[in-house]
Parts: sequence; structure tokens; C-alpha cells
Amino acid sequence: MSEVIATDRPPEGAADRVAEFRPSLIVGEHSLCPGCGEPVALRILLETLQELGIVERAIGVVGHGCYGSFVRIMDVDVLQCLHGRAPACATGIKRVQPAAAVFTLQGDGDMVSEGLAEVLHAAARGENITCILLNNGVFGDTGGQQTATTVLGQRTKTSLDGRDPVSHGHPIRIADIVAGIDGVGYVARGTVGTARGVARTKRMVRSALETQLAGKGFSLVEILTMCPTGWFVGAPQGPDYMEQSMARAYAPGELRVSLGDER
Amino acid sequence: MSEVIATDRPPEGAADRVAEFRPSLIVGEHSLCPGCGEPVALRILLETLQELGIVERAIGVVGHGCYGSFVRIMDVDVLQCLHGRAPACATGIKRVQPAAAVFTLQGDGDMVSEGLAEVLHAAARGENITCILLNNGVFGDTGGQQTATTVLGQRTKTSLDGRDPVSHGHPIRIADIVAGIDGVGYVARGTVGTARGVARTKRMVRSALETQLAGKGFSLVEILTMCPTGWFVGAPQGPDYMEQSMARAYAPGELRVSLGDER
Amino acid sequence: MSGALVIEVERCKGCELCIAACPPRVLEMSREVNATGYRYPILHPGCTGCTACQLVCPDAVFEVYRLSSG
Amino acid sequence: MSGALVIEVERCKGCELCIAACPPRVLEMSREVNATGYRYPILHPGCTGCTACQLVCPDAVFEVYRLSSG
Amino acid sequence: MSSSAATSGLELLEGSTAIARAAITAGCRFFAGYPMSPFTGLLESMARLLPGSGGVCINAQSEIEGVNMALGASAAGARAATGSCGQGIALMQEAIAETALNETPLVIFNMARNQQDYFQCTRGGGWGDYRTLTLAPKDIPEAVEHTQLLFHLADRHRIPTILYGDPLIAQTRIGVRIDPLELPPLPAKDWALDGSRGGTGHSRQIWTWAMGKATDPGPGPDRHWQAIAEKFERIGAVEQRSEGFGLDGAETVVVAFGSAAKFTAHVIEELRDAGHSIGHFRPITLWPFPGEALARATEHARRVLVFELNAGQMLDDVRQHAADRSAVLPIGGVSIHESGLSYGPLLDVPVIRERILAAMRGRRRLAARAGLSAGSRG
Amino acid sequence: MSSSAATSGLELLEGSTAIARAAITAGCRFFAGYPMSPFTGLLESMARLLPGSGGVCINAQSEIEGVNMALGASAAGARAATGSCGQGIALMQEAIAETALNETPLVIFNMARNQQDYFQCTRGGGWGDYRTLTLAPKDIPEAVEHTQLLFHLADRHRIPTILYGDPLIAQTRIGVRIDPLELPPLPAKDWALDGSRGGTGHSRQIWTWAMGKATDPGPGPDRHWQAIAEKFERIGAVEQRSEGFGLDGAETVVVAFGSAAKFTAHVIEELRDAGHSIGHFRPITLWPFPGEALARATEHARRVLVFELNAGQMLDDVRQHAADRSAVLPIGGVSIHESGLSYGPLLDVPVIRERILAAMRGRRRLAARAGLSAGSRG
Amino acid sequence: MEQEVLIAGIGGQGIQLVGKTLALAATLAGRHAMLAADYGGEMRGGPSQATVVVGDAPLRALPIVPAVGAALVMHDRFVGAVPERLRKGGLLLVNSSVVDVDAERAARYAYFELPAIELARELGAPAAAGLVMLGAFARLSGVVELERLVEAMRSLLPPYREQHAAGNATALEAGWAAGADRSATAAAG
Amino acid sequence: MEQEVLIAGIGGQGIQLVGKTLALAATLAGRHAMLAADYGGEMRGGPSQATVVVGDAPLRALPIVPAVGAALVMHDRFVGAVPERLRKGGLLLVNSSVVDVDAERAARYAYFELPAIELARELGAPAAAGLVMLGAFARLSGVVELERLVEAMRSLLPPYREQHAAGNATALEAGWAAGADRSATAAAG
Ligand SMILES: Cc1ncc(C[n+]2csc(CCOP(=O)(O)OP(=O)(O)O)c2C)c(N)n1
Ligand SMILES: Cc1ncc(C[n+]2csc(CCOP(=O)(O)OP(=O)(O)O)c2C)c(N)n1
Ligand code: SF4
Ligand code: SF4
Ligand code: SF4
Ligand code: SF4
Ligand code: SF4
Ligand code: SF4
Ligand SMILES: [Mg+2]
Ligand SMILES: [Mg+2]
Repeated sequence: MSEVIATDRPPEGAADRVAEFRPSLIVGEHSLCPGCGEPVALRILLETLQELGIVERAIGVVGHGCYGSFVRIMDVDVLQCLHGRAPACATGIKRVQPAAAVFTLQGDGDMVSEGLAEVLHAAARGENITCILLNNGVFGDTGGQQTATTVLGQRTKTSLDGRDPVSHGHPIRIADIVAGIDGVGYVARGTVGTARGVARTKRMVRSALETQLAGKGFSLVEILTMCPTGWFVGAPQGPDYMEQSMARAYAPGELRVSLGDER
Repeated sequence: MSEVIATDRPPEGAADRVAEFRPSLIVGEHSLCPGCGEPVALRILLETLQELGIVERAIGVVGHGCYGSFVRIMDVDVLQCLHGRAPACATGIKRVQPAAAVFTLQGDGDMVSEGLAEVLHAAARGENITCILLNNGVFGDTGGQQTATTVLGQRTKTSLDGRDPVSHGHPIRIADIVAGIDGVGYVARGTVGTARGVARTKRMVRSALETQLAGKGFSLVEILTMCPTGWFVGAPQGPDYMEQSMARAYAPGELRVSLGDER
Repeated sequence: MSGALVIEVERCKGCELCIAACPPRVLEMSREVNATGYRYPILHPGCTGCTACQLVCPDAVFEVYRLSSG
Repeated sequence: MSGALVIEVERCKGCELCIAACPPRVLEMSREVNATGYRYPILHPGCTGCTACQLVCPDAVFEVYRLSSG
Repeated sequence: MSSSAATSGLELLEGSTAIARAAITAGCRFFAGYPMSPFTGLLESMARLLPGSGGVCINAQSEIEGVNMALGASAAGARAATGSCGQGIALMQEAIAETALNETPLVIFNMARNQQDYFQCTRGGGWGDYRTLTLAPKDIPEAVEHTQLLFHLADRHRIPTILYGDPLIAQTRIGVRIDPLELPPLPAKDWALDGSRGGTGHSRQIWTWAMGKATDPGPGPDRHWQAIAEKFERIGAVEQRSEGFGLDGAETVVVAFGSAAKFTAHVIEELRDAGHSIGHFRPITLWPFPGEALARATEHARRVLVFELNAGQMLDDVRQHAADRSAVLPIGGVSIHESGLSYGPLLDVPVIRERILAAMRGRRRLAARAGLSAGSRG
Repeated sequence: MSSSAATSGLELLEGSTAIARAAITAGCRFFAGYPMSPFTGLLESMARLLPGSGGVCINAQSEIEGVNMALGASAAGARAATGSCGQGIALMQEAIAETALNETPLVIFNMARNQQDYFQCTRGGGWGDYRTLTLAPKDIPEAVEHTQLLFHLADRHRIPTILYGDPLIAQTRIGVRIDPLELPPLPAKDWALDGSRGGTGHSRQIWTWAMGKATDPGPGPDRHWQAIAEKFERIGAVEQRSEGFGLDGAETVVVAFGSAAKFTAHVIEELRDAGHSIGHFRPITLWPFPGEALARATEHARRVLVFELNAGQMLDDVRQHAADRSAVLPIGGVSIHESGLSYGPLLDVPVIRERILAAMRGRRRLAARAGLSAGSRG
Repeated sequence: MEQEVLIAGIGGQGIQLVGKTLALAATLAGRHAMLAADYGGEMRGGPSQATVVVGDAPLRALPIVPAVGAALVMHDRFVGAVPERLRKGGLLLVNSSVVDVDAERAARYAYFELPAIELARELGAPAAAGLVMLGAFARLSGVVELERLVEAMRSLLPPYREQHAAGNATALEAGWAAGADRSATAAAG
Repeated sequence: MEQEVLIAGIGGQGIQLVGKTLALAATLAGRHAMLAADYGGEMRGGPSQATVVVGDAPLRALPIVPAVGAALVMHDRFVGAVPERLRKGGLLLVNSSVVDVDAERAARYAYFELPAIELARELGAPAAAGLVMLGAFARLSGVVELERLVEAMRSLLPPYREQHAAGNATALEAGWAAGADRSATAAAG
């Protein structure tokens, strides 16, 4: 396996391009850490908007976290909102522009810590919006402290010897809670640690947006994303670490579906 | 049935007093409406503190609602806290006084509307406190507007034609959500519309406090209480109305128990 | 078993919850009103001392006795 | 099926996620570093054009082709 | 409605309802709020009236939800409002600052319990350099006008604006006419989010840090916040509003705002009739404080008496702008109704008259006690 | 630690850690906060250090949770604190006002991103008549002292107190000594809740409305809030702190606070060495603003230059207290680091020197542009 | 000239409804009216009062009305506040079914009384005693015509209480009639 | 007299660690030290810089240090800021493995260079180039003794990286040794 194939230009013979670098809706470089899962989630979200043909009526509401900087590179209308309040802002937008495809992009700190009330009230209202949660179990942006979804035993800067249920409490399984609330149309949990996970998560994002377009109520996709920096592991170890910690506490899969089962 | 028995003084012969007017911990008259269920809940809570012998280490944290005025008449240490934040305040108290019996007294508006995040985070933290929810499905104190627990179809001043899921969303079953959160020791739902309901609810309050005393984590008792004023029904109709609306949406019973089943 | 009550009529707010709660139905609302204008319960024979009225009353109007000789 | 890649090595941040993700294991990290100091993937023969590398890469380094004559 | 009422055009409306009607007349199409006395009536009126006018009213489950919903609706181009009082407005501080810094117009109805929230309205407890344009109507008819003006000014300057009401305005019922206010036209909201520019490289963005898109960079926080500060300075210069009477050469000038100014004006008319040299000055905008007008009004005054139902908050502004700072004396004070929900006994004509007369007789010390001052010399 | 360091007593500590150590030295036993730069380091230090000192630190799940937890812990008698910056402090406004009005001591660490939150600290956006005693240290050693002083003052007056820090104080590392501050003893907290009086008819109560118990009535909101206002007036008179140099007869006085004052002092020392008649005045307490000292310091000044890194907030206080209001000129301005998280290029010795010299050359207009003023005449 | 009237009684007597009816009737008649806010609750047995001001030009009255020219007293428990606020010589109309005013005090006012509860009971509308008083007051004071009162009363009734309209109208009419005969209401005073 | 030193490079080169080691070493020596806050991230490839001030009395230096008396430049990508901040005649020590300073510029300073990467690689501690530079700088400037540097370095190592202690110490020593020989580091400049 020593021969090296040239990869500096497209192949010469007949060939189909089956995967682009990234969707054209990403219009600049992100500055996130090596091995971060969030840019992968952004890509599949924007690809899905394009595939559904709803780019020109999409409005995003982005919270505070490392993904917050995506506001500079995503070529859709965006309200960068206050930490935790995206579902409330999205509600206001959707109610005055019912034809828009309104989504939020939030982290676990944003949605499950600071914004727990807002997301649950929006869900119970059956608000026709789609919330995308990038769950890495830490406040990445502020350097790796414990959030409401940090799994037991995980070391963070505010749970130095690992999250201990007695002092630091238990993680909240937000997707499970939301799935149990009346008014909710779609809830799923995916990961971006493996190629299969990415492909499956993309289908979930599509289902969530379709649920909104069909007026079937609130939809949520919780995406488990790697944060090697906040987990204090090497970038290559991200997916494995995720598999062994977060993905055990938070089982991937569809938790609530209300559209006919096209898949 | 026309003979009328004198009731202006105790009977003369040998007799046991089997029920007092109210526990000695209630030291004044409340000013709540005729037929309100909240004073009944207060009574059983204070009786239970006495029966458990924990009056001198009980600290209450009371939210904003009609029950807020109980602060004047309950003879235990009380922090009257901000609307919705009782579980957070109770956390601070309990952490610095672990031997105290710390309880909150909150309404549905207080706990499930304004304070949803605080109660859920306290539950997930497994905080050793007992939260008492007086759920009447309306903001009673401000005159009967829709809360997060108003049942579908109920008319309130902000859902004039009845709560409609499309515009006003669905009610939140808070006890069910809390029962599903790790770190929770005891969750139950009772009513005060009937004598049996009152007696049963009192046992629930006792179990909740015992759970706290045993250090088994967060406990919640949701008590369905009549609010004839906010429901726009006559006081005598309160219990029936409750039976047919709230008690259907919110089934009474124990939802999570972690102490040995002494009962 | 046989019971007796003390009813503090002046504290009553006339909500009638006790009336429906009494298993033998021996409570009835008065015709007269108390000083704040509310009708209040009066007791007819047959009280069992079950305390149901006291349990449901929001206004602490009842004290219940059980007579030792049934 | 047989595939080909374009790898924009200058965008790579060396996280190695693509290496583990490639089913036939035909990607390997370079010895050299790019301008910002990161090692990057190089391709050995055997690519199937499955797009796994592109799916997992956070930095949009890959473009994947499937050769028509497999 | 009977023919005479139709002729007079008057309808008997609770203040809250009158304001709701004015808001809808002004084009408000989204409202979200959370009950709190005495704001509750406005929320209820909106819930009753807005759906029938093509709008949406949401009984939010918290003030934070409410204000952020309104922010969202406004970002999407609708005239939007929220409201509360005291504690509820405190919870909105973060979002109010946000709307100022990301330039989303927003109208906030602070149907306050009393006048203790002057600082809250005029300085705010949000973050960063921002201000909230605040109108303090003296009664319901003026509140009806102010409500319409606030929607206009919010859009015109892309700022948060506040109506500082109180229980007397919210809960009194009067015969009133909801006449649409004539206001100059405004440009279309080409900044509002509707998705339409997605994929063009010029999609829209609302962001406090104003970083822009990689394809369409914005100024970034340093330049953007400087620009915001300059904008507020401009607004501060052009939007000052006040009124007064008897100011020409008056020896004593009384300054008061909102409902309280109705009471002081009443007293001062009496005193003028009795021959006293006294005038009345009422800031209509609390921010921008009508400093220039006050300076002119107090040029010849020997004393400037500040009557406000709090421990001395507007005092800060009066001290900064009265011609002679050392002539300023507080004569108001904290006064709370036993319910905790409205004014106490100080809002009373004889009490006010006595305080003014005492100050005019030179009993400065007594009157000054009401003020919360940081060891000032003034 | 090596012997020389032991001799010098200096430890190299990040400002956040030094403050955490000072807080623990002062007896802080409960801390709850939510991450936000540059406050995060303090939270992390507390999480690291407090459990080993018999205390509790909670990484709260929001600022609102954090401040209310701290309020609860304090109500139960512990020295308790919380913190954040800007937006996070905005979210705490309701609770900060509450602690002032229900008299629960509380220390709030506002590790701010810059100086744009002067109004937030000194006026607040809470509700009602209250103030927050605010200390603005100029550097880490002073922050270590101030931290201890704030716990003392919070308990002594039963009020909320604020440390107004910034990134330079939070994130710089210096060799510093955490010496316990000598402070007078305080009475026991007989008001704190511990349950012990339950059932006696005199159980304790902490309640903003101070209604008391039926068996032990309180003053109620009217009298209680008047008493609170009077208390703040007293505190305002006795707790003013400031320092200065070169003020005797100085023609120009520069006023600055916090870290910025370190820079202005540096420049003014240079200018004085160069023979200019210029002095420096630094408010140490922002509330109570040291108005009397400023008035004295500016008695002979021809100009009073205010350097603050915002659009002109302390200006309000300087205008109220400088001997001659019309001599006051803002020379600071909004200046933000491109990260949005710290100061921009204005906090620089040559820039400050140039602005002062320009003002001294009488270029008033230019300098004044930096200020956000409400059409003042001053 | 503005006419102010204080209506005082206890919760459950419909004090606020009487106030609203009067203010609305005046508005319907094209006059300017104000009903001052009330901060007490409307709890049965608690104090309840309403103040209405009516005039022909935009009102100059303050929203807290310290002194009134007329008072309508429905219950003796809360008659205490009246002397503080009713101007000397003002119109004082009391519900003599439950209110006793001593002759000395009555002499200070233009005093009238009406056994409103008995009257209402006779009309078969026992809950409408307040409207009987209002009818009489309107006639005595000339503040507004009977038709306007009836119109206002009807428009204030929620749909589910429309069955009370007829009884209420009768009550207003009976009061109006009683008010016509000044001597029938005027007491010995 | 206070000594200020600017340490500049790119993320991944351990710039912050070098700064901390120096400041801590000075503190351990009983001196007053300050390490100014840095607002750039520490992202690999991004700019990274640290400024340390050392003195014998409480420092008068401001927490943003505009001008320094010495600079330690680890990477040429970010050498740009140095001339703006380094005083004329100041000590300039560059990592000649990756930094090229033209003679003209070098002449304005007390210029030294050290092939720190090569040196570190030779010592078997390729990641410790920064510490090699620091050792040399300490010797050249006299700011702190070698033992203090080693002590500081050790106490900054987290437990799970203790295995690096020996290599790091060697790197500091090698730098210290190179710094002794002024001519060995001094370039032609
Ligand atoms: C009110 C408020 N509090 C705190 C912050 C600081 N803050 C910014 S990003 C962030 C962490 C967000 O964590 P998460 O949402 O999980 O995103 P991640 O960085 O992990 O992707 C926090 C706490 C803020 N911006 N606003
Ligand atoms: C921050 C804040 N918002 C609003 C209020 C106003 N408020 C006081 S009581 C109350 C209703 C409480 O409803 P609930 O808790 O259900 O109690 P109930 O009156 O029904 O017993 C509200 C909204 C407040 N006190 N504080
Ligand atoms: S800190 Fe974590 S979430 Fe943030 S960019 Fe780095 S890896 Fe991603
Ligand atoms: S409004 Fe409802 S909850 Fe409040 S006192 Fe009346 S009945 Fe009880
Ligand atoms: S004690 Fe029982 S039986 Fe007796 S009156 Fe009460 S409810 Fe009826
Ligand atoms: S339940 Fe109590 S308050 Fe209600 S009617 Fe019976 S005695 Fe009276
Ligand atoms: S396309 Fe598939 S086979 Fe080819 S390099 Fe990528 S992952 Fe490997
Ligand atoms: S996944 Fe992407 S960024 Fe990571 S090593 Fe592979 S090509 Fe580079
Ligand atoms: Mg996260
Ligand atoms: Mg309720």
C-alpha cells in the first residue's frame, strides 16, 4: 500500500462527481477545531435545505456556541439570537411568516442548559419549527465546562474528577423528553461520528424539515457531535470516545414520527 | 332531615377530637376565594411537617401565585422567592444546610410556565428537595389566563374560545416528565377535590418528604387544586369540573417511588 | 360510629364543598348568611365523624369529634 | 466500483477522521505538513468512491468521483 | 353604539384596551406577553383583539420567551411588541439590549406598578451602550397617541422603545377615541429576514456583532457598536419631547412625569391662580431626557422641585440639565399601595401641594429627605 | 513552593484564581455560576477550589439559576456569590433587585468584557428603588482586596455588591499575595433561615414585601421600601471611595475607573513630569459615586476629562458632581477587540495621551464626539 | 362642570357593574366619562368601590378622585370612607335596607334613601339592588337618561347572562321612578 | 527596572507554556512577574503570543504591554508585530530554524539566533523548541536562573504528562548553555 494516487485534480477519464467538497450554501471557511463534529452537521443541514428546494424560504436562528460562527458562512437568512432563546425567536418568525422554513441551530449548552424552558414550551406549543441540537455534552465555546447533557463520569473544567451524580446531577435526555410531549411531530437522534451515522442523520434532518413543511408540529433532531477539545482527547479519538460515552447514554434512532413512514 | 344539631361548641359527653380546624402552624386567616383548593394543600403540607417532627428544620420557598399570601400565615421559616425560581433558591438553601427539610410551594404558572427550566434542572441534579406543585391550570392570581398546564378546550382570558392546540399548544404533564428524569426519588400526583383525594395526597406529601429525609433525591408532588374563580365556574362545581377536565389530562397516582414501599 | 362537629360559621365562605363531601349527606347549607354574607353548613343527625368535611374544607371551618359511645 | 478523489490538502486540519472512516482503508496520513502545520490524507489504490471520507470530514477536504468504467 | 356616542366618537375603554386598539391601529401584528398586574389587561386585550385583525397574540410562558418571540417576529418584518412591568421587564433586559444592538425595532409596554422603574427604562440593565426611547404618557388619550408614535419611532430608528405606563393608565376606564396618528411614511424593511436572498451570497443576517457573511462582510463589533452609539446620540438630540406651562420667569419650577405630572399640574394651576410664581415642566420622553428644554425652563428659577414617586431617579437627569444644579430639590418619594401593586398615599393633591409650599418656604432639609442621592452637593 | 517565593509570599495566579482565593479567604462558602468569557475562569477556579474549603460550587445551568441559588444560600446564612458578565448579568437583574429589596447579602462578580456596563452596575435594570454597591478595581491586587471588602459590605448592609472586573483583571497572571483583609466584626445573621423558629409564632421570613407573619406583622411594602431607600441613601453617604493624585490646583482633571484608570494614571504621570498642570481622579466605588471628593478635586479645574471605554455612562455621574458641569468633556469611547470579548485599540497609552493633549489644546468638539449624551448643555 | 360619584359597598353587591353601567351610559350619551381604577379585590365581603366622573368636555378630573359631589352607599360596613370624600352639600343616596345614617350626618348632605334590596326583591330581581339605586341616582342627579342606562346595562351583560336583562331593566326603571319623587326618597334628615 | 519580553509564534508551538514557565520561574525566584492576557485563540496555525514582565518591586507595567525590551520569535509568520513593539536596541532572539531576519533589521536590535527546532530534535524532545529558546533567553537576559525554570516547568506539567519532564529539562539546559556563549547565538547582524 505504498503507491500514492494523485488527488490534486479531478480524474481524467469519464467520471461522475458523487460528492462535492461542500454545499454551495457554505460560503467561507469555518474556524472550528480539528475533528469537531459541528461542521459536519452544518453541511448536512444545508445540503438538505437545497435538496428540499427551500433555500429561498429558509430562515435560521442560531444560538451561542462554537457553531455560532457559522452565521458568517451559511448563505441563508439568519438571526443570531440570544443564548438559549432560539426556539422563542423562531416562533415569532414562523408565526408572522408561516410559509418560511424556520430552523434553529443550537448546542447542548444553548438548548438544554440555558434554553431548556424555551425548547420545551415551543415543543408543547406544537410550533411548526425544526430545532437542530448539536450535542457534544460540553460548553465547547467557553472551554469545556459541564452542561446539562454531560454524561456521568465525564471530566470537564467544572467537574474535574468526572461528573458525579451526587454533586453534579444527572444528564438530561432532551430528545426523550421532547418525544413525550403532545404537539411534537418528529424527534430523532443521530451522530456524525461515522459515515453511516452522517448519512442516517441527514435523513433525520430531512424528515424533520418535511414534518414542518407538512404542518405536523414541532420537530427536533439531536445530533451527537465530537468535541475533542472540550473532551480533552485527541481529534482522532473523538468518534470512539463518543461511541463509548455519549452514544451509550443517548441511543440514536427515531423517537417520534408522525408523517407516513416513507423510509 | 330537618333536625339541626348544635355545632357551636364541642360535644359534652366523652369524645375524641379526630380533626382540628387546622394545624397550629397556620397562624392566620387566608384570603383566598371560596372553594379554592390551595388552602387544603397548605394544610396537609403543614400537618405532615408536624407529623414527621421536622418543623424546626423545615424551610419553605414560596413562589408567586395566590398561595404566595400563605407566607403570612405559615409558621415555618420561609423565603418568598421570585416567580418560577423556587427550586433554584431551594437548592442554594439545601446545599448550605443539608440537614434542613427544604420544600417549595409553587403553582402551575410558577413552576411549569415561568420556572420550567429551574424545576427540571433541580430534578436532574437529583437535588434533595421536595417541590409541591399546586396545579389549577391557570394563573389564578392574575385573573385566569392560560398556563402551560391549561387543558385543551379550557376557556381562559387568553384562550377565550378554549385552549386550541393549533394556536395555544398542548398542556405539559410536568410530573410525567420529572418522573422520567434520572436523579429523581419520588413523583406523585394527587387531588384535593374529594376527601379521599385529600387523604391520599397527604400520604404522597409524606412520602416525598421522607424521600428527601432519606437522601434519595428530588421529590415532587403535583396537587390538582380547584380554582373556581379562574375557571369561571361556581365554587360548588369546582371538584366536578376538575374531575372532568384536569384529572382526565393528569391521572392521579404515584409515578416514581424509590423508598421501600412502606404503604 | 357517631360523630359531632364544631362549625365556625363565621369563617365559612359558602363554597359548599363540604356538602358534597359528606358521605351520609348530613350537611346542608343554611338559609341565613354570616357576617360576610355567606351561607354556611348546618348539621343534621347522622354524622359518623368521618372527617371528610374537615378534609375538603378550604377555610378550616370544622372540628370533628367521635363520640366514645358509638 | 472504483473511485477517485480530489483532496484539498491546504484545508485539512489533520483530525484523521477520514482515515478511520474509509472502509477499504486506502487513506493514510502524510508525513509532510501543509502550510498551517497539519498532516493530511494521501490516497492509496483501492478507492471505491463510497464517499465515506467526504461524509465524515469536518473541513470539506474531499471531492469524490466514481469512475464510469468501474 | 348609540348615535350620540357615534357622534362624539367616544368609546368607554379601559386604558389597557385603548392601548391595544392603538397598537393594532399602528399596525402591530404580533404580540407576546406574560401576565403581570397591571400589564395583564393589555395582554388580555391583545389576545381578544389581535387575532381578528390578522395578527397573532401569544400568551408566552415567560417574559423571556415573550420578548424573544417579539424580537423574532420583528426580525421577520412584522410590527411586534411585548410588555410586562417591574420584575418582568427586568427579565427582558438582555433581549432589550440585544434589539438595540442588532437593530431590531421593538415596542415594550412597561405597564409599571409605579414610578420606581425610571432607571430601568432610561438606563436599562442590559449590556453595552444602548438606550431605550421611553415615552411616559400622562393619561389614556396620550397613551393612545404615544403607542402609535412608539411603533413609528421603533421602525424609523430601528430601536427598542418603551411606553412607561402605570396602573392609572392601565386600569382606568374613560371615554376615548382611537384616532390614527398622521405620521410620515417609512422606507420598506429591506433588512427583514424572509429567506428570499438565500443562496445569492447576500442572504440577510441580524447579528449584534455585525460580522456579516464571508461573501458580504459586516463592520464587526467595534465599528458597529460605535455606529450604534452615534445613532443613539443623534436620536438623543432629535427626539426630546416635553411640555410645560407657567415657565416664563417662574421662581419655582416643578418637574414631574407620567400620571404624577397630571397631579402636579393640577396643584400648580391652583397655586398660580393663588398668585404664586410657579411653573410646570413635564418630560414626555424620559430618554432622551429633554435637557435643553429643561435648561431653558429653569434659567430664572430659584428652585427646581422634582416630584417623582420613587427615591429620586429622574433627579439624576434633572441635576444634569437644570440651569443651576444646586437649585434642584426632590419632593417626591417612595409610596406604595398596600396591595403592592400601585401608588401609595403620596399621589394626592393636598400632599403634593403641601410639599411644594414647604419647599417654597425654604424647608429644604425636610423635602430633601425623600431623595436617594449619592452624597451629592447639588 | 520554593523558598524565595515563600519569602516574597508571591504566587503566580491568574486574576480569576486570585479572586477565587480571595473570596474563599473572605469566607465565601457557596458559589454558583454559568460560563461566559471572561467570567469563566472564576467559575472554574471556584469549582476547583471551593469543595476543598468546605464549600459548594455549582455549575448552574443558567445565570438565572445561578443567581437564585446564591440568593437561597445567602438566605440560609452562607456567604454566597455568583457572577457573569454583560448578557449574563442582564439576566440576573430581577434577582439582584430582589436581594436588595429583601435584604439578602450577595456578591456578584461582573467580570465584564469592557466598560460598557457602567449603567448596568450602577443603575441596574431591576425594579424598584435599589442600588448595587460597585467596586471597580484597577488591577489584580486591588481586586483581591475588593473581593474581601465586598463580602463584608454585603453582609454589613445586607445588600448586593458588585465587583466590576474586566478581561485584564480576569485573565492576566501576576505574582500576588492573598492576604486576609482586616475588617471589623459583624453581628450574627439572626435573620437567616434555619428553620429553628418554626412553630414559635416567630418563624423567620425573607420577603420583598415585608408583610411579616400574622403573628408578627412586618412593615409592608410602603414602609419597607421607604426604609430600603433610606438605607441606600445612608450607604451612599458613607461608602464612597476614590483616589487621585496631582489634584491640588490642577487645571485639567482626568476621571477614569477600573483598568482604564491604570492607563490614564500612567499617561498623567508622564504629562506631569513634562510640566503639565493635570491631575487624576479615580472613583473606586462606582456606586456610591464619590461625588463629594470629585467636587473638591475639580474645584479649580478648567476642564474635567472623562475617559471611559464606552459611549459616555460615567459621564452622567461626573456631570452631576464635578464643580462645574460645563467643564466636563468625554474623551473615551466605544472600543471593542475584534474577538468581541475585550477592549479595542483605544486602551492604549499614545492614544490616550493624544486625546488628553487635544482636549487641553481646546479641541473640545472633536473629543466630545465620543460621548452619548442626551442633548445636554454641559 | 364635572359630576363625580362614588359608589361604595362590599364585594358581591355588583358595585363595579353599577360603576361601569353609569360610565358607559354617559359615554353612549356622547358625554365624557371616567371610571377610576380600583385596587381592592372584588372578593365577597371585602370593600368594593367605584368612582365615576362625567362631564361635557374632556375631563379634568384626576384618575384618583379625592373628593366627589355625590355618593351612592350600598352597605353600611364601608360607609366610613364616604364622609372623607363626599363634599359638604353633596348628593348622598343610601341603600336604607342595610345602611343607617344618623340625622346629624345626613343633614350635611342632600340626603336621600331608598330601601333598594326590598324594592329589588319585590321586582323579582334580588341581585339588582345596585341598579335600582343607580336608576334613582340618575334621575336625582340628572347625569344620564334612563334609556342610556338600559342600553349600557344590556351591552355589558355577557351572552350567558342575557336572561337577566329584563329584570335588570325593571330595576333601573323602578329606581328611576323612585328618583322622580324626590320626597319619596328624601328622608326626614 | 522591569524587563518585558514578548514571545511570539503560532498555535501549537507552546507559546503560552513558555510564557507561563518564565513568569512562574521569576515568581519562584521571589520576583514580581506578570503574564499579560492573550485574546487570540491557541488554535494551531493561528497567531499566539505572550508577554511577560519581571521586576523586583510591585510592577508598574500596564496589563497590555505596548513596548518590550526583549522578544523571542518562534515563527516567521508572526514576526510582523515584533518591530512595532520591540524597543530599539532590545534583545531579539529568533528561532532560526524557521525565522529569517534580514541583516538590516537585525542591526537595530541586540540580535541573537538559535536553530531551536534542530537543537530540540537532536535532544530527542522535538516539541520542546520553545523551552530551548527560553533557556537561552534566560541566560542572555539574566532574568532568571536555570533551576527556577526547571522547577517552574515541572510544576506546570499536568500529572499525565510527567514523562516529558526530563526531556523538557534537557531542552532548557541546552538553551541555557547556548545562551552562555553569546557569540554562539549572536548572528552576523
Ligand atoms: C446569556 C449567556 N450566557 C453565557 C454565554 C456564554 N456562552 C457562549 S457560547 C457558550 C457555550 C455554548 O455551549 P453549546 O451550546 O453546548 O455549544 P458548543 O460550544 O459546545 O458548540 C456559552 C455558555 C452567552 N453567550 N450568553
Ligand atoms: C417575573 C414575574 N412575572 C409575572 C408575575 C406575575 N404573577 C404573579 S402570580 C402569577 C400567577 C401565578 O400562577 P400560578 O403559579 O399558577 O398560581 P395561582 O395563582 O394559580 O395559584 C403571575 C404570573 C410575577 N410576579 N413575576
Ligand atoms: S471546542 Fe469543541 S465544539 Fe468547539 S470547535 Fe472545538 S471541537 Fe468543536
Ligand atoms: S383565583 Fe383561583 S387559585 Fe386564586 S384564590 Fe381564587 S380560586 Fe384560589
Ligand atoms: S364528619 Fe363525616 S359524616 Fe360528619 S358531617 Fe363531616 S363529612 Fe359528614
Ligand atoms: S367547605 Fe368550608 S368554607 Fe366551604 S361551605 Fe363548607 S364549611 Fe364553608
Ligand atoms: S471514497 Fe470511500 S473508499 Fe474512497 S477514499 Fe473515501 S472513504 Fe475511502
Ligand atoms: S477528515 Fe478532513 S480534516 Fe480530518 S484529516 Fe481527513 S481530510 Fe483532514
Ligand atoms: Mg456543546
Ligand atoms: Mg395556577
